[in-house]
Amino acid sequence: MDIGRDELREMLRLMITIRRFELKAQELFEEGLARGQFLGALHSYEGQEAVAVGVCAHLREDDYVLSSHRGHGHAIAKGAEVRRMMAELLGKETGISRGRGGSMHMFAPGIGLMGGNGIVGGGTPLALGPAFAAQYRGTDQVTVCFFGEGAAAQGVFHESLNLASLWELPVIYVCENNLWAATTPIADAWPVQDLAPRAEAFGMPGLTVDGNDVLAVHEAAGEAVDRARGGGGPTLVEAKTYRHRPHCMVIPEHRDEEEREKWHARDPIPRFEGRLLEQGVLSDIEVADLRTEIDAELEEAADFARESELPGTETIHEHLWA
Amino acid sequence: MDIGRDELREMLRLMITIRRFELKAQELFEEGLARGQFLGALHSYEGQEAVAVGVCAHLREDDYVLSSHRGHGHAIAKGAEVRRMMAELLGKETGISRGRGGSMHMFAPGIGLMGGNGIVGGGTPLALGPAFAAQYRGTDQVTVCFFGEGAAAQGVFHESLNLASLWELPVIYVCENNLWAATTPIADAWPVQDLAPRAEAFGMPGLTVDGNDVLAVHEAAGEAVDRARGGGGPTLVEAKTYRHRPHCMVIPEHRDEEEREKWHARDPIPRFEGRLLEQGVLSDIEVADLRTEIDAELEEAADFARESELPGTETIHEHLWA
Amino acid sequence: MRNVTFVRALNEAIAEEMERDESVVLIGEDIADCGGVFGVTAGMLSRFGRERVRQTPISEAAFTGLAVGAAMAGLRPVSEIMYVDFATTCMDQILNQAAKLRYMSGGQVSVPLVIRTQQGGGTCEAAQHSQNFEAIFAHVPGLKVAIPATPYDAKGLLKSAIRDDNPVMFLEHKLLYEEKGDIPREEYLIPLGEADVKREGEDLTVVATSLMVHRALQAAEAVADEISVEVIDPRTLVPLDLEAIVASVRKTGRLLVVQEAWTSGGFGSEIVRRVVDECFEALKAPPRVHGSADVPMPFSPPLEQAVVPSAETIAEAMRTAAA
Amino acid sequence: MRNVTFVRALNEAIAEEMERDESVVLIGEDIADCGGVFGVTAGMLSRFGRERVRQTPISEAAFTGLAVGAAMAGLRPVSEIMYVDFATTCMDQILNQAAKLRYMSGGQVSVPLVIRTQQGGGTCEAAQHSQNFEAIFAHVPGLKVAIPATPYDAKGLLKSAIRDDNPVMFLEHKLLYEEKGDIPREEYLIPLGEADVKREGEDLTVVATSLMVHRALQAAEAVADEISVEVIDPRTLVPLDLEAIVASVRKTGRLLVVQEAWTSGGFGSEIVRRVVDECFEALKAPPRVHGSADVPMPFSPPLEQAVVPSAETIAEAMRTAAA
Ligand SMILES: Cc1ncc(C[n+]2csc(CCOP(=O)(O)OP(=O)(O)O)c2C)c(N)n1
Ligand SMILES: Cc1ncc(C[n+]2csc(CCOP(=O)(O)OP(=O)(O)O)c2C)c(N)n1
Ligand SMILES: [Mg+2]
Ligand SMILES: [Mg+2]
Repeated sequence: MDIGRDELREMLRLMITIRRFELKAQELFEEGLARGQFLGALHSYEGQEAVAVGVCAHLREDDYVLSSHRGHGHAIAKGAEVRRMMAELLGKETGISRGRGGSMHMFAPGIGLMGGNGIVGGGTPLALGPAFAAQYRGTDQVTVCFFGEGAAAQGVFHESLNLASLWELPVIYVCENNLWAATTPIADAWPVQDLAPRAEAFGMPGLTVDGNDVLAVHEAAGEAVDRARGGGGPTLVEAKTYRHRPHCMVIPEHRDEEEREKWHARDPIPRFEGRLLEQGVLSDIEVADLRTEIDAELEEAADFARESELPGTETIHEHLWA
Repeated sequence: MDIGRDELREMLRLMITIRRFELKAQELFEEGLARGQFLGALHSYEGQEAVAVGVCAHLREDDYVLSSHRGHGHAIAKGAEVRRMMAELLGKETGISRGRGGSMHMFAPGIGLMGGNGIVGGGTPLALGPAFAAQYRGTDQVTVCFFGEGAAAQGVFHESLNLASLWELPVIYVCENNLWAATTPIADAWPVQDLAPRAEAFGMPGLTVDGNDVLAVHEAAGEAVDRARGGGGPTLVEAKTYRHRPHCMVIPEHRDEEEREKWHARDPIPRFEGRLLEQGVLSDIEVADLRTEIDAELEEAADFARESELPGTETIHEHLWA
Repeated sequence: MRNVTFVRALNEAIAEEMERDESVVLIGEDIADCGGVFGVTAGMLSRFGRERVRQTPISEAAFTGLAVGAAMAGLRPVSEIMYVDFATTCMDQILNQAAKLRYMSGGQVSVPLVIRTQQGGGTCEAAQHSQNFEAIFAHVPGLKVAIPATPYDAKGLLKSAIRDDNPVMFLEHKLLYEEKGDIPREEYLIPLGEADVKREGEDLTVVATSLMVHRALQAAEAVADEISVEVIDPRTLVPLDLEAIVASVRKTGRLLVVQEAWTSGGFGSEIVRRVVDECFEALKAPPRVHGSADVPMPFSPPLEQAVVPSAETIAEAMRTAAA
Repeated sequence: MRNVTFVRALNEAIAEEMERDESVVLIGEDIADCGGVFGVTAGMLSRFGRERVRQTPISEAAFTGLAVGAAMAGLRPVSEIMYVDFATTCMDQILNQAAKLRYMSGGQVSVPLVIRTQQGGGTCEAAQHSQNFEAIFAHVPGLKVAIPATPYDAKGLLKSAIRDDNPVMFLEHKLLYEEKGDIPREEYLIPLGEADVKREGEDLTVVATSLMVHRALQAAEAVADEISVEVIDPRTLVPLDLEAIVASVRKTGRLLVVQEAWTSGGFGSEIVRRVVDECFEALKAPPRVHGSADVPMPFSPPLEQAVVPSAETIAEAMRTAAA
């Protein structure tokens, strides 16, 4: 593989950080429940880390990402501050969206993170915007839109593919096909088992990739990002993956054991880590250090979140108007 | 061709009736203007007669049609009373929708005409309904949805294809591709020049047919209707055609002379009529009689429309609630 | 009488109507296998089968359009939009199609459709999962709007809505599903368009809906020794039982409308308009509306609480309105 | 001063702002080659080129979403929805995205977007081409709402809307495009949130918007010898210049709101609510709203005319309100 050691290490670091972030997030959520405080819909990205990391590895700080309701991984991979994300989950003033957005609405425009979305498919037309702005200004910025296979049933997604293709916009649509939309299996949503034909029907390339193999994702995304940056227009990438957790904290597990085990065996983190060790890119000690480093960062982030102030109720009217 | 003489004559009769209906409609519209009365958006079906007639030839009275803003041809082909359609254009109580709907909203549920639509693409999800009802009740009724190539850019159209395919609904989507959406050429709307690939991307058959050849339309529609009736699910049919008139009465012509001449040379009516004469299905006299018969019917219809009463203003609240 | 939860009452209403009428079918996201994310359709799949309990892809526009078309064709679909916020993705099917088809056809078709959804804040789900849109639906002619506050009302109104030949927006509240209340053992219906006096009083008429009925009753209790508050729940906004409201205002001379929707341009403003139109002379004080602050719902727990009317802020509003 | 049509005034506003600011781009259906079906963007293509005048497929949701996203990225799109009725196909982009993104992000992003569209009846285009949705947009926090009645107001408000850093719903009227009026030769702007007194009077305050301003002025003339009517045009509903309205009501003691939107649940009800809230004691008679009948717009010409307020019915309403 033609990826440098530091970049490989960084990809592994981000994947583990996402995984650990979700564990901490659940811890904080449960602390909330213990206080009788329900902290909203929390959608875990565990299991899908390879997608966000493999894609965002190609992005510059001035590239854009439109995220979904399951967006923690996208934010971390795009370079968001973990401590401010954690504070957001508790609705603190120090949160990445000043506590106004919560888990589904993390914004960091300074690094091109243009927000998650509570509306399934809601990000797909928004993503056309920064892409159009870049094209209009003649910059080589690209925009990535992450969404799930459930969102691919939304009409606006198709309108967006059509317009992206027609105007050759520098946008990459990344479908994270984790086989389930809440409690609805893909068999009840997709009459055809791949998304690529839809892309082709709109005249844009469609790639299908193993979403649990970060290097495979990295390769496909690289092709798509290069095309967009080079003025070659949009690409649709479907990454086949799986979420390890139930749809969100409050919805009970509904997927059968067997399926879950099958996918856990393909967990993207051990797969990637094993490969790096095998090929001597990293040593056991280096990986251990990495994990300690990450754990420390997340402990600190959780404390920062816990200790930060809540916004004052007198501020409810702030941030509405520019 | 394996179509009986009477049916062929009936198809020609309907095509000419549609053509003449539109001419009368424009006459009435201009009479209105002369009175200082603007009678709304009038969208002529002239040039596309082969599509409605070729498709509806396969439909029974208990089959359903969901029409568009350009729906006069669909209504006539489905068997609507021409005089009541004419009265509708003048907003008369005797109109097919009691004057409440006008040109874009002609309803005759008794013959399965479930209305035109003022919203481009608006009929595409509605069509799933009667199709679902038929499937649920176990009847072999089919539903046809007519829409333009411009409507094919609407998200809801894609949601509808997806659901129709997924649930194997007895619905036929007929795209009348007349190359223009108001003043927007298809080149500014479709990145790919055929619609069939979109159908296939949703796992349903997509057919492309010469929309100015009523027999070609008849054949393709026959295949689609048989499939739907037999429980084989939906089909998407794209009929390539052309409208002879500007988008509607008030919008000036914007299409170049050459393109228009090319298509006028392929006018579906002379084409079909010539073929029937050539093959001796009909004689010159029979065709002449047919035209006289149709002219008489439309004269009568126009008089009926002119002479009918307008609804009383005290009735504005009627027909809102069941 | 039986004491049941709101969600149970809805579930019974649906099951009873499905038993009664073959033409009733269920359509929506996640309604089959898990019985709906709020459990309203729990058990329907095993009881009525996949033919009648149709779980859809995430395509609100398509399945709402399907439901409208199926209703035109004679079925009585009960569709579920998981959160009212998502109705923005099928507004054409609701406002331009369902609401207008009958009128545009000159009365030839009807749309016997119930669109169930749930509204409101209180779960820290932020701006796109906490809205209240009753004012939007009630503004567009052709839609009936039901917005029940108790298990008893929920069951009786839903059964009537399903039997109604017009499209009905049936607006539940996410915080009320576990609320308990008594309902009769025998079948009953509540006609659309009949208000219910939830508490009698002499000094101030409070019109409240959905969750706000409960908070208004708490507040009425809290101010009981200062003000005798009458709490009226219209239960449906279209049709609206204006007579009941006006009769109460004629008695008390004072009006406060409490709604969870944004104060500005909510249905409370419409109630104020109709009341001043009908019995201005009977008003001893300015009629008021107490609703949510005019901002998108913030995620942060204390902010969310500060945005929505509470028993405390309602009590304050009662004192102002009664002054 | 120059005497120009409403459509010309809008056209000049757009052209001036595009000259002034490279980041202003136009997006919509049929806006380039034919200059928009109502001609508002006529000449823009030849003047500013295809890069800045983007004609779209019939995909309101996609191009509105694009405009919102482009605004977040720093452009100032002016998009056109051909008829407000079609906004139902992109309500998510308007109500859930444009209106909320800034707040949800804690003020980090802004959406400097103008969505132009046109409303109203009068052309026999029936129920899906004749609606008035200002009450819907004004109810949802985060959207500014402009609804001009004259060429002068249209130009000055549109220029301000384009320079505003918030999403603005700019609501034109299909019957006003050919209306003529004087505008200054030199550049001018009209701030959002300033009402204009279109006619001064002593006995009755009439608040009217869009086409209804003209009909209210005709009616005021017709009743001039019975009633001295003051006609106020708020020009924007969000922000609303309540002070101007209240000041007038304090003077006249009477209020009539005239709107083309359906009477029930329209913005007129909100104006009544705020006026009774602010100056109930100043009211000598019940404040009234005169709007369209609560029905989908019928196609039939005499029915359409009967549904919408006319100078005659407004004059009648003035007599009632002044009684
Ligand atoms: C328009 C809309 N419909 C429904 C929902 C409720 N909802 C939230 S997440 C979700 C499932 C989404 O599935 P998918 O797109 O595959 O993403 P995943 O959760 O699998 O990551 C649903 C139905 C919503 N938020 N928005
Ligand atoms: C949602 C929506 N957007 C825009 C319009 C305005 N409009 C009416 S007809 C039309 C063109 C439709 O083109 P097409 O679907 O190809 O049908 P055709 O007119 O060519 O028969 C447009 C843009 C509309 N009625 N509805
Ligand atoms: Mg999924
Ligand atoms: Mg066309």
